[in-house]
Amino acid sequence: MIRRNLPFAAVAVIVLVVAPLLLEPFRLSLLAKYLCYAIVALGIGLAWGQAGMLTLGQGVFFGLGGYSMAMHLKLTEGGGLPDFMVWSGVEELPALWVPFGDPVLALATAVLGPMLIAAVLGTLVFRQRVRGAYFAILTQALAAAMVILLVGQQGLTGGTNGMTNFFDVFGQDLADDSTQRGLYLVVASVLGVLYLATRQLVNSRYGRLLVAIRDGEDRVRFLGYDPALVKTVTFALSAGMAGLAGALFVPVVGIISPALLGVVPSLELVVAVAVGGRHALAGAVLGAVVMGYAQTAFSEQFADGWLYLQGALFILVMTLAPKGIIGVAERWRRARTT
Amino acid sequence: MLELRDVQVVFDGFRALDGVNLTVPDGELRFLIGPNGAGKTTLIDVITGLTRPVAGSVRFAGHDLVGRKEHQIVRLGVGRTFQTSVVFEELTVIENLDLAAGFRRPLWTLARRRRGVSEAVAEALARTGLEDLAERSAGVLSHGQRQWLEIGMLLAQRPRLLLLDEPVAGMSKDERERTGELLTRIADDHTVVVVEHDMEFLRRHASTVTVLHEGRVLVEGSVDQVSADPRVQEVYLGRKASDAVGHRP
Amino acid sequence: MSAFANQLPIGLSIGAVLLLIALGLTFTFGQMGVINMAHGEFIMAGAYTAFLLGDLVPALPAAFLVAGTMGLILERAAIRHFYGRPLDTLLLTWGVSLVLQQLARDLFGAPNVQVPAPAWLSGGVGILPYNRLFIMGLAVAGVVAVWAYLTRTRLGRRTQAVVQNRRLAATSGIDTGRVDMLTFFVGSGLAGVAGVALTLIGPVGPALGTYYIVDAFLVVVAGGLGQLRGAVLAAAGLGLLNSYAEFWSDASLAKVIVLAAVIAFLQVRPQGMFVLRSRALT
Amino acid sequence: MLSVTGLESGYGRARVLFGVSLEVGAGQLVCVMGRNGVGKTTLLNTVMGVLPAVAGTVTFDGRDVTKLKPHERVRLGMGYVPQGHRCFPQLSVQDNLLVTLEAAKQPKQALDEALDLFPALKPLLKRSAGHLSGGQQQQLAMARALVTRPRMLVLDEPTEGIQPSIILEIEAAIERLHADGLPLLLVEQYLDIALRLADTFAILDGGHVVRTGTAQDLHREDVRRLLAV
Amino acid sequence: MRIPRPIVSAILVLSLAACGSDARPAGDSGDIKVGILHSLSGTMAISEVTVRDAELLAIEEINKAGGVLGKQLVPVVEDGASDWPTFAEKATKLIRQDKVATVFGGWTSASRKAMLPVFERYKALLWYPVQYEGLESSPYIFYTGATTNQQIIPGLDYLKEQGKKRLFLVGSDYVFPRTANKIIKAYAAANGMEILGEEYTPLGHTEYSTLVNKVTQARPDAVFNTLNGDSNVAFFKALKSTGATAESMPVLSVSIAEEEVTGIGVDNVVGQPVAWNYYQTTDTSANKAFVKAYKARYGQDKVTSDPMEAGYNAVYLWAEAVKKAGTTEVEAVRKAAGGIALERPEGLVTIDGESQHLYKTARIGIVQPDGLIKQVWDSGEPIKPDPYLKGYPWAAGLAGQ
Repeated sequence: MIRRNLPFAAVAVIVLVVAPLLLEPFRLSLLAKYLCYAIVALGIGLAWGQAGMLTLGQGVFFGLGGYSMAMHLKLTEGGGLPDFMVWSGVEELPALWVPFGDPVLALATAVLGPMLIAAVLGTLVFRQRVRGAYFAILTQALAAAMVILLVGQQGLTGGTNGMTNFFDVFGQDLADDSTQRGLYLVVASVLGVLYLATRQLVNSRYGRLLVAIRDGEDRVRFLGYDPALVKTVTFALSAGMAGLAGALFVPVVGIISPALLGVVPSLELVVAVAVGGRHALAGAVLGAVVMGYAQTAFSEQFADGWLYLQGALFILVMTLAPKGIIGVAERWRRARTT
Repeated sequence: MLELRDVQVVFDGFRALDGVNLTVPDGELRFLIGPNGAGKTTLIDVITGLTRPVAGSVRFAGHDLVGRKEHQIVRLGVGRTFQTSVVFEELTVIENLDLAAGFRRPLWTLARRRRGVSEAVAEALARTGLEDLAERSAGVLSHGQRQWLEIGMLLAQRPRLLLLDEPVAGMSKDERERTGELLTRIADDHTVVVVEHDMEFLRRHASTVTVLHEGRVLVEGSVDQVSADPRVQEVYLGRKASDAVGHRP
Repeated sequence: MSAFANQLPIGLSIGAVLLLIALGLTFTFGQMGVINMAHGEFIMAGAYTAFLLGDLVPALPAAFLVAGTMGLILERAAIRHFYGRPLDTLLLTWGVSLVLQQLARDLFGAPNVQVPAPAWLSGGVGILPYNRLFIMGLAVAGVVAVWAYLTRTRLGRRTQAVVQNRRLAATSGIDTGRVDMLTFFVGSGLAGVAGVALTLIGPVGPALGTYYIVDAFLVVVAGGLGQLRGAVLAAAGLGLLNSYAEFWSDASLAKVIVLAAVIAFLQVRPQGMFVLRSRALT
Repeated sequence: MLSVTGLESGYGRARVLFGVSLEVGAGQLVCVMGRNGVGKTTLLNTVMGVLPAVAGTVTFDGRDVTKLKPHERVRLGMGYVPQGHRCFPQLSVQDNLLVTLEAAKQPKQALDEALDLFPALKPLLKRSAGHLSGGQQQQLAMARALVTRPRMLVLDEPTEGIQPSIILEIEAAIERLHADGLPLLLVEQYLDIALRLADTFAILDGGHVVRTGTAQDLHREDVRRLLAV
Repeated sequence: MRIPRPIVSAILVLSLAACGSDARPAGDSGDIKVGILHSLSGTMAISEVTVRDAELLAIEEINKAGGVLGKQLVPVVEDGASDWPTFAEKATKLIRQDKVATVFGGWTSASRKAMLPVFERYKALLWYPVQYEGLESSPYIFYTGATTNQQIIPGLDYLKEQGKKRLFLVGSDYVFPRTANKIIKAYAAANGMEILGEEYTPLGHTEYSTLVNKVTQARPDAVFNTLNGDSNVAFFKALKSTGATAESMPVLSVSIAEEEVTGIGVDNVVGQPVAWNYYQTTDTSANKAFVKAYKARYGQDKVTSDPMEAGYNAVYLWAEAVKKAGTTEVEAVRKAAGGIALERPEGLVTIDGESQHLYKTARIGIVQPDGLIKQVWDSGEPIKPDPYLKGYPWAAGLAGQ
């Protein structure tokens, strides 16, 4: 038990103690951003890596969480209408917005909203045995539709601009470096807790069932389980993680906009999971952090090369190392020990 | 216990089952034979909900099975295996069995890690003789071992009716023998329907045999009755077998 | 004609565009089960071919060859190792699509370019301009050509044979690997032709394909895998739905409505409008 | 013409054939027999290259074809009529024949020759193959193999599930091909047909050849026991 | 699940690398670092790269002329990647890590809105060079492009003068068109004009047959076009093929400059009116020099446009303010900037210290067959910037007042 948790503990110490000490606030908040993506990636790792559901629409759930939080932050900045409503000509707060003034309701919506939508969608499609590529295409279309919907409702959502210009979060001044550090610690802890919980889930009977559904859905039916239900629950869990990640992302990065949750960002996260290693939860997390860091580093050095690198990396991973970094590392370790 | 009445299945105008009547009483070990294309696998598909008949009824222990989903039928106590074994290669033998034993658990209790071995799993392990391989991943098993695991998974489900589709196909002689013994023991406390071509196997283990031909039940009876029936000879050896050979074994 | 009635031909012309971009997918996705996310970039390649040639008519065959060859290379170099793993091909080809987009950006520059429409396409009949009629004509010609190819030519027959029964095709002396290659060539080539057609309605840029790829897949999914008549009906249906939805609401909402309709439709017919029924169930 | 030595193959981990050896001489009709599930179809599929051989060799006309792909074997002259009257259901009868003929690079006359053997197909040329009866499909399947102008024909249970009148036609066709000197490897479950057609037979059981002999030997009781219930 | 050791070390290395990149040496004390933040990749790169080029040209010219306060300007260029959060992230990096004296950047409203809290939070300075929707006035942003009363309202005045009373509004679905159209509707109501319809399409939309059907059925005198980028091509192509001409139904555009005309295809927009403050053909001596320098630097086939000129001006205006303040310190520069007046390519511009916008001359031009734009109307004198339209009674209640 101790031996098994040692690597996790080591990483936890680095992330929670070493990083905040070493990194300056700007870099720390970038790292916090990657960790938010890692939470989404964890959900993708669960849904895709473990249960075989390739969801290309996680951005939708991430966005729902992010928008819920953003709406809350907008409402708590000293009364008055949110700035974008003013210039969109909205004169009084839409009824939809009212509940988001309450922090508990806002956070609950951020997590439960995506879960509910995923549950409804999952029930609809999985019962009809829509799966594999069809499911992927549908979720992708969902991401596309979500963006259009958000953009089209400028008075309600801030349109293309999204929402930005937040001042404080739960009473803490966002401009303050200590708030940023605190947010970082919150994100890192949430990730840690979710990672442990997901790992527990994957190692449980439920996890075995997921693997079984991934590798032989029809056979599982003849074991007396309803794969549609199991898949729906799993899809909803991963959606919930994405929603929570979105809610954390907003105060960390200070903006939420449709561009963050469309087809491309959704796919990019799947790429990250594949690069890290889809079959292992640690791979998903690692992939998100590595790809997030690589994107920042590349765009600072040679912006134009980023797409080449991303594309090439992906082609290489899919063809040469389908198990991602974790897979390569494991093979390497095995080669050394045997 | 299992009762099929006038079951018809049509694929694109092709009558795969053409009015099958079949009754399997409790506790019987029934063999289902017939030439290729006779409809044996289709019959099992109909019972387990994979194929929907266009007409007829399928009743099991007082329940009407037609229209129920696969997993619901399993929950009524009907288990099946497939011609090509599908065990979950990434899971260990014991995990495969545990999974099969688990469908009655509520979903949320599945979130707990498996600790120890449940009674049903232990029993299935013992019966199939896979104890030594319990912690090995199913991916490394031999073909015969996979078939046993598959039967073990069926046992772990604790079904009342087992439907086995060609359980000894591709097995070596020794393996066939072991499977036969396993089946006989299972039949002591289960109702079992086996689709099998292997005649030696059939002779050794079958009590009642149903012969299907072109989507209909041709004959039903003991092995000796069936082998002596000229109609069976005809479908196996050719239509004019009796004229051409003029001699019956 | 009333504005309402006008929407009918408009819907059909939108359907024609959808059909053109989806036509190639009925080969690669429908016949071969390959989810090629780079299909959009083959469309883009076709459009840039038209830009380089500066003339529509010679661009049609040229774009077919250019995009087809790109598809051929992709199939041989990568996709053939991925048959039977549709999700992996999806992600792999997405990587390819990123590289192709950046390549286009480096070759042709980030700014959009535009292909002048030939003079004989200016003007129109009623609400439908000639360029729209041309696209509709092209879509009809495309369907007829695909139909004729599949049913009237040796190669098309072979393609059909491989799709209907791969193993039987192999034991009939058909080199299934070559047929795969060819099918991919034709499917990708059709994407190129669609790209040329798109130059008539919009600009040509590195991101051209990304605007159309989701719609194209929806058409194929709704129509039923590999079903030509399914694709035609689905494209027309989605086009009309789009046109009337936009007429009554706006362009944004119309897109959302179309998507919702597809999801709803798949609830009724999870396999699309037309399905190949077969005995092979498990 | 065809020589199979020590052939082993199977599906995945399931081994079905355990060292099967078999000869088909020039102009000979060899009938492979055995009950369901003994490996007859697996043998033919391995001979044709649909399944890879795990061990052993297949030699056709003096050439080792073990590693060749199915279509290459067909082009060398190995015609194949697989089990279950298979055809391309959405192609017309004519297209079914054409696509095979073209793949084998044979002239159009090959089509007429094949139709001469199965005149029943002539009025059906425009029909969708999927709409034919089982017997007609089987005739089509054989005609499809013949348009490749094979130098040897491999047939897998050509009479299975076929109505009696057409069985006679199929039998007659096989006899005529045999009489014309075409070597044939036939899998047949029905004893009477085998008795009438075969020069020699091989009986498979459990993936082994357990008996071989001439057609006369098939009358023997021990041989019959291997085939019936 | 065990995390393999290499992974742990990888994470370690990564974290260290992340801090390592902070340790970039600060510029020589003899230099002044300025940030340039535009989209160099993604959909907006098309437009923004030219602005970056103009800004770099201005920096080169200033350096050649001796720099500012005797120091050379060193540009630090970052890519906003057409992604608003990236703009915020890169702005933070420029301010906190590179410690630049000021930043020139942005194009879309969304990118500006995303950067605004960053500049306000760190009390740093942004120069924003593109016409925009107004209703904004941040103490840490200088707006060198037009606000609504320097572009949209003059455009409406022009249409009114031409006797075009029935308008149809067409725009991309984002904040600028929506705000602009609100102002147009208020203006129309006050000036006896009629708005026949208002349509928005998603960014990047290319299917315009339905919209054009709606427009032609409404038979407006003119169309007011706030479509963005690629969509213009599809829209004008669809419109032109119905036989509509610039004479029968002019389309006044506020987002099409010289740079875009070639992309849309001159034949699709020739004869159509546009509203800006500057054209390549604007007849001032400063402009002749600018066009010449720009072409010499970037190629004879290049054109200059309003946003490029506004970006070019921004650098000069900031330099002037620094000279006046004697320091690059932000608060001093802000204070010094008010009232600075310079003769620029578009004519005289003056910084309005209160709103931090410029006094600018409005100009209506017509697209010529050679792709350039010829001025046909101007406002006569520079218009005082009024981002909240306080000086227009009909605009009362429009928002933010």
